[in-house]
Amino acid sequence: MNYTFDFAPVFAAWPTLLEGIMGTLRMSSLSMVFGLGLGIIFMMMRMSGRPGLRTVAVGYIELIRNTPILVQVFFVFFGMPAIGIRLSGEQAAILAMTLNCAAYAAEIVRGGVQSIRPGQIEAGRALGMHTADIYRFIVFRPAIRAVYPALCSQFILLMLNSSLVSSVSAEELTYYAQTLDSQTFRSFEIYLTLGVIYLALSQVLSAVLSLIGRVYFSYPTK
Amino acid sequence: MIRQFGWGEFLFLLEGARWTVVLSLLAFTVGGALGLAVALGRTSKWKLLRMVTAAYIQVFQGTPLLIQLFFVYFGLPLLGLKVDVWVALTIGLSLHTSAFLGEIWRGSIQAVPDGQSEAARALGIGYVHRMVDVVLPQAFRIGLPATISFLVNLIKGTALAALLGLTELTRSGQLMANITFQPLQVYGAVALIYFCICVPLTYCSARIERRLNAAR
Amino acid sequence: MDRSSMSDKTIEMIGVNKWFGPLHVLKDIDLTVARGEHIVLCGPSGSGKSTLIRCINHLEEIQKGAIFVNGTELGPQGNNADHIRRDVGMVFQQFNLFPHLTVLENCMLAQRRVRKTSVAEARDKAMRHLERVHIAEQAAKYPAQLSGGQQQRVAIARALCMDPQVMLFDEPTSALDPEMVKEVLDTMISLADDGITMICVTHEMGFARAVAHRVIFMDRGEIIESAAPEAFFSNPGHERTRAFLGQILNH
Amino acid sequence: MDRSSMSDKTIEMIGVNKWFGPLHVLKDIDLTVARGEHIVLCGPSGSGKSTLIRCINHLEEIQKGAIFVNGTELGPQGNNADHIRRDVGMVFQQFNLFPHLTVLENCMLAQRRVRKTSVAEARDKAMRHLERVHIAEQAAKYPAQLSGGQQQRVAIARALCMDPQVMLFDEPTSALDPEMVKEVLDTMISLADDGITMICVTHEMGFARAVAHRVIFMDRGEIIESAAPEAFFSNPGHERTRAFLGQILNH
Amino acid sequence: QAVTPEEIKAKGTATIGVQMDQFPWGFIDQNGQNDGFDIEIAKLITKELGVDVKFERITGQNRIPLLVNGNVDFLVPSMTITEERAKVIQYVIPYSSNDITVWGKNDAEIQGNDDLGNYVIGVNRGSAFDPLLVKVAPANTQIKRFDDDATTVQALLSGQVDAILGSVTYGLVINQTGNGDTFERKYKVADNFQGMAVRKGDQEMLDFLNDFVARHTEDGVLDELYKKWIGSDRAKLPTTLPGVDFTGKE
Ligand SMILES: Nc1ncnc2c1ncn2[C@@H]1O[C@H](COP(=O)(O)OP(=O)(O)OP(=O)(O)O)[C@@H](O)[C@H]1O
Ligand SMILES: Nc1ncnc2c1ncn2[C@@H]1O[C@H](COP(=O)(O)OP(=O)(O)OP(=O)(O)O)[C@@H](O)[C@H]1O
Ligand SMILES: [Mg+2]
Ligand SMILES: [Mg+2]
Repeated sequence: MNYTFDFAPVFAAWPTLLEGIMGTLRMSSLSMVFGLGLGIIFMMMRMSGRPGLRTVAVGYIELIRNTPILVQVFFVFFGMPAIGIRLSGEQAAILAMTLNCAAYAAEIVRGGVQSIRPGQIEAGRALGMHTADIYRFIVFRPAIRAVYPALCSQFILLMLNSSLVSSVSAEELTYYAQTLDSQTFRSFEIYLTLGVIYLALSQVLSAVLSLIGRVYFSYPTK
Repeated sequence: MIRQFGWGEFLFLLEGARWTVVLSLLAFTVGGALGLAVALGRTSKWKLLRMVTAAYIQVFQGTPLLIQLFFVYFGLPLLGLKVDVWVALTIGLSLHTSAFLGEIWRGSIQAVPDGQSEAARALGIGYVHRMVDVVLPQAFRIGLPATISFLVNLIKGTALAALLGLTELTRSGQLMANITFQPLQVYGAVALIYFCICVPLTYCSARIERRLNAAR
Repeated sequence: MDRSSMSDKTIEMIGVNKWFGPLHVLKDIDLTVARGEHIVLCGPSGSGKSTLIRCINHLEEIQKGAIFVNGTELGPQGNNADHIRRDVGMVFQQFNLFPHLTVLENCMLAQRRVRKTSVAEARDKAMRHLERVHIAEQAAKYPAQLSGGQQQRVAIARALCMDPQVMLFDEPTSALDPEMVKEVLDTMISLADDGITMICVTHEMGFARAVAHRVIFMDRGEIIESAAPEAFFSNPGHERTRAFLGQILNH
Repeated sequence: MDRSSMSDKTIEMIGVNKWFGPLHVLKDIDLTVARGEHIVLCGPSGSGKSTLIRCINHLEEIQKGAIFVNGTELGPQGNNADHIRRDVGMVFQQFNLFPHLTVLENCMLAQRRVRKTSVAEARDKAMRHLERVHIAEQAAKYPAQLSGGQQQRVAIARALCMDPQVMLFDEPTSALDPEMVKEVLDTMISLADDGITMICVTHEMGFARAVAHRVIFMDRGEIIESAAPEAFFSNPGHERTRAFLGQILNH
Repeated sequence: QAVTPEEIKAKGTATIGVQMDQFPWGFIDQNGQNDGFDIEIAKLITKELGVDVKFERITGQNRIPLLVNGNVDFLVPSMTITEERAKVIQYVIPYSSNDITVWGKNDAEIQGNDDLGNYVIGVNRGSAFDPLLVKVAPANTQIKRFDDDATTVQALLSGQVDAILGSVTYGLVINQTGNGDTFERKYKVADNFQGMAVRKGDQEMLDFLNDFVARHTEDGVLDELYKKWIGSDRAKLPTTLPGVDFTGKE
């Protein structure tokens, strides 16, 4: 091995990396929250009885799921100024990731809703409750619980994929790391550090998500 | 003279798309086989095997594919192991794929009711046939949607092979964008091609899903 | 209760027909249930018993005929369905408790959302009914922590919290372990003593003998026989009824 | 069958103990079953009935004691388990048919994989046993297309295809609709007539009266009472047995 | 791991790293073939060696690791010579130059480095422009970094940034996309000398390429090629730069 590792320039840049970590966390957590919300709306459209709504939702979901997030972020960032909407790199990244996350979340949550036994909905109806209330108070919690692991891994994937948004100058971890790379050429050290940080971030994220899950879904099941 | 984005440029993208397809097939076959092993390890009765595969999944699910590829291709030579691009891609993509599929399939295997494998055990059927004949066919059905949606992600994820110098679809798009300076048109076309590669998959999966559900 | 005094009709089904696709599951059903009457519905699997009672609170749509509950007509499109469901409680074979809510919350949810009752009032009423089915001490538990019999009693309490005038039971004991059947039947018998109107799909013939005013036998979507329990068991009028009784009583 | 002639021991459990974590579910079980003997096992929910019979074919490990089947000792680590499972058939409450295989394939799978029988032979034997449980005409269907009673009869045929010397039944009728109970019980009675050794967990006391040589009552992991059916029902020796019989016979 | 011209001759092919996303230095032509200034030079080198050429398409991100790991024999990368990079790889004397220029909206008042602080400036990250911009611009300058030249220029055209700092050849692009009226060349920031690169320690290879550049500067071949591709005259290039060793001896 004729390469000598030198982590000094990487560690010297820790404030930048920290800023990158914050950027990654900020952008991915906002997109998760908005994406889940929007995803639930698309899921309801997809499952609704109205063919029009259903077609729109299916079209949206398939369009987003089958094209790369990189392209999506490009269109938001470079394309939307043409119609007069100019978003900063970070705003564009959050919007694109939200749109992306929504499509996946819609499908995952739909799986959860379909796993709810019809008896649950019937019980709500037999008690005279309205459809909206039935979804809100009876269906959602068990449905999301049923698919929570899938949802969490989608979130983690989203966090990892957020590295792609650096291409529109959204300032997240990979962005700073690559900038650092172009200044120090310590590629191995930088990528190694980056790998460790992402691994740590995904562990922390999955711990936080499972904690949230444990609190929110604390009711026992058989 | 810079070029306009036209038919010839589109063909160039298609050429790149060929690699995308090859890479996806490669990742899915090798990674799929490895993923099955990981899933079986995760559901094994030996605690040690369960722990090892759990750690494997944690590590390879928890780090971006970009970084895995970087290390296989640029890192291993530092240890004196010079690897060919295709070897590196196979290793990198398979590690990534197997971790995700392993986890998805573990879930599906565990979702097959215990009664099924108990009934097989009660009939004296050994592990291999119990899995092949009884559990896996049922797990397949359960895991199909998640598998397809991962596969669709994987197809787009192979774009990272560009780091290793392979001009696949996304990289072709970047090259074209830098020649024509019309990124929106180029990336629009790139998205379209990805869409055409992925849609048959999601479509098939929806159909198989519907058929399996009807048969239930 | 004297049968002749039950002039007041709670439920009236007139010429009710229902299809599932090509399958004709209810054929010209005519049925009148008086206030306070207790009806036991039995018949072979697939004969349409569940479908019949599910039509009453519009969990299923009917294609022909008319259904009146307390004099309100239930339209085929489900107009008035919400109105009627408040008067009709239902208990399912699979209990269908909400697994993410405690026993108490299960009983409070519909009061809060449908009747817009205050929290305190809803809790009071829930506790009253939970006491009545002897399960008040489990109010803070989740359904999964209860035995099947306890779950079913909670389901009964949950329905009662809406002050229904009619209770529908769809095989309430058939998903229960043998020892738990009794505690649920006892609860139902005590309800019956209160004079509530009841339609119960069940094969517990002991229960039918004890509380039913009428036993109705269905087969292939039709009401074949309808008689007081003594007559029904001792001297069934139809061949099919006899065959059926032979099957379920003989083992 | 004359009890004294049953000197030949098929199953012998000696001082068997089992824990689930801290929970002691089987406490010093001693049980000897003679060749051709029919045993009915009953007791409250959670008393360890299922666990007991599942230990016999090593679906559960035991922590103390010894189990012999046909003279072969079943080691605690499950040595000989595959050997023993060939002699012991099992029928589950939930049928556990393989949903992705047809009825015929369900019956052929283990013959092909375990006994390495040829396809033709396996099919022959499968059809013979399917006929025996009167379901041969459904051979090409999938389990989901059958009623519960039919599924359970297929499950019995599937077990019989392995030519077991002992059949274990774990509440084979309790997931069934009332009318289907009879067809399954009839099938089991006809098996009993053939002289196969049977251990059956059930609360169908009519069945116990008809075919059992011995009824065993378990509570909290112990065998409380073991007697011939007449004695068991007419004059149970223990308070707990009496209380239990009171519960399940009284409604 | 070292390669020498002799070894390359023995192998019969030279593996050369070239950038293919740097119009007009290196790009892919209508027929899908590599073409451009760098490509012609690389072909000239292999012609002199008498071997076949195999192009390895490199990117700003992987070119240095590919060279260091021995995946390519040397680079003809239109890569700016910088002191930092010279610590990791061995540069050959400059063979071309590319004035580093600021392009901006007509109404952006940028005359010199100090004005950059008032605007949002885009730059191609991974290129040598990025560290340079950091160095010359006031500390409060808002810098937006993009993946490659195309997206950097696109960021200017779509108004996401007010000005960009980079190659003089961006002007070709801005004009040809029909935006010549809205954007203009602001000022030249610095010279930018570009060099081929070999691994540290590949002394024979270095000597060969140094000689190659010197000879063809002499005979005007490089000038001719530069004129053909870049459209302007090639400046007179230095053979020494502060902080960078071209001899491989220090
Ligand atoms: N949602 C449905 N779609 C199509 N057919 C249905 C549906 N629900 C019930 N059926 C059919 O309608 C018929 C009557 O069903 P129903 O559930 O009312 O019978 P049941 O008398 O309650 O039987 P069981 O005792 O098995 O509960 C059956 O043949 C059944 O298969
Ligand atoms: N896998 C397990 N892990 C932990 N505890 C278990 C497990 N299986 C059974 N038990 C517990 O062991 C005890 C005996 O269970 P078992 O299933 O043998 O009872 P049973 O007599 O068959 O009851 P039932 O009539 O309800 O089927 C119960 O308290 C049960 O909760
Ligand atoms: Mg029913
Ligand atoms: Mg049991």
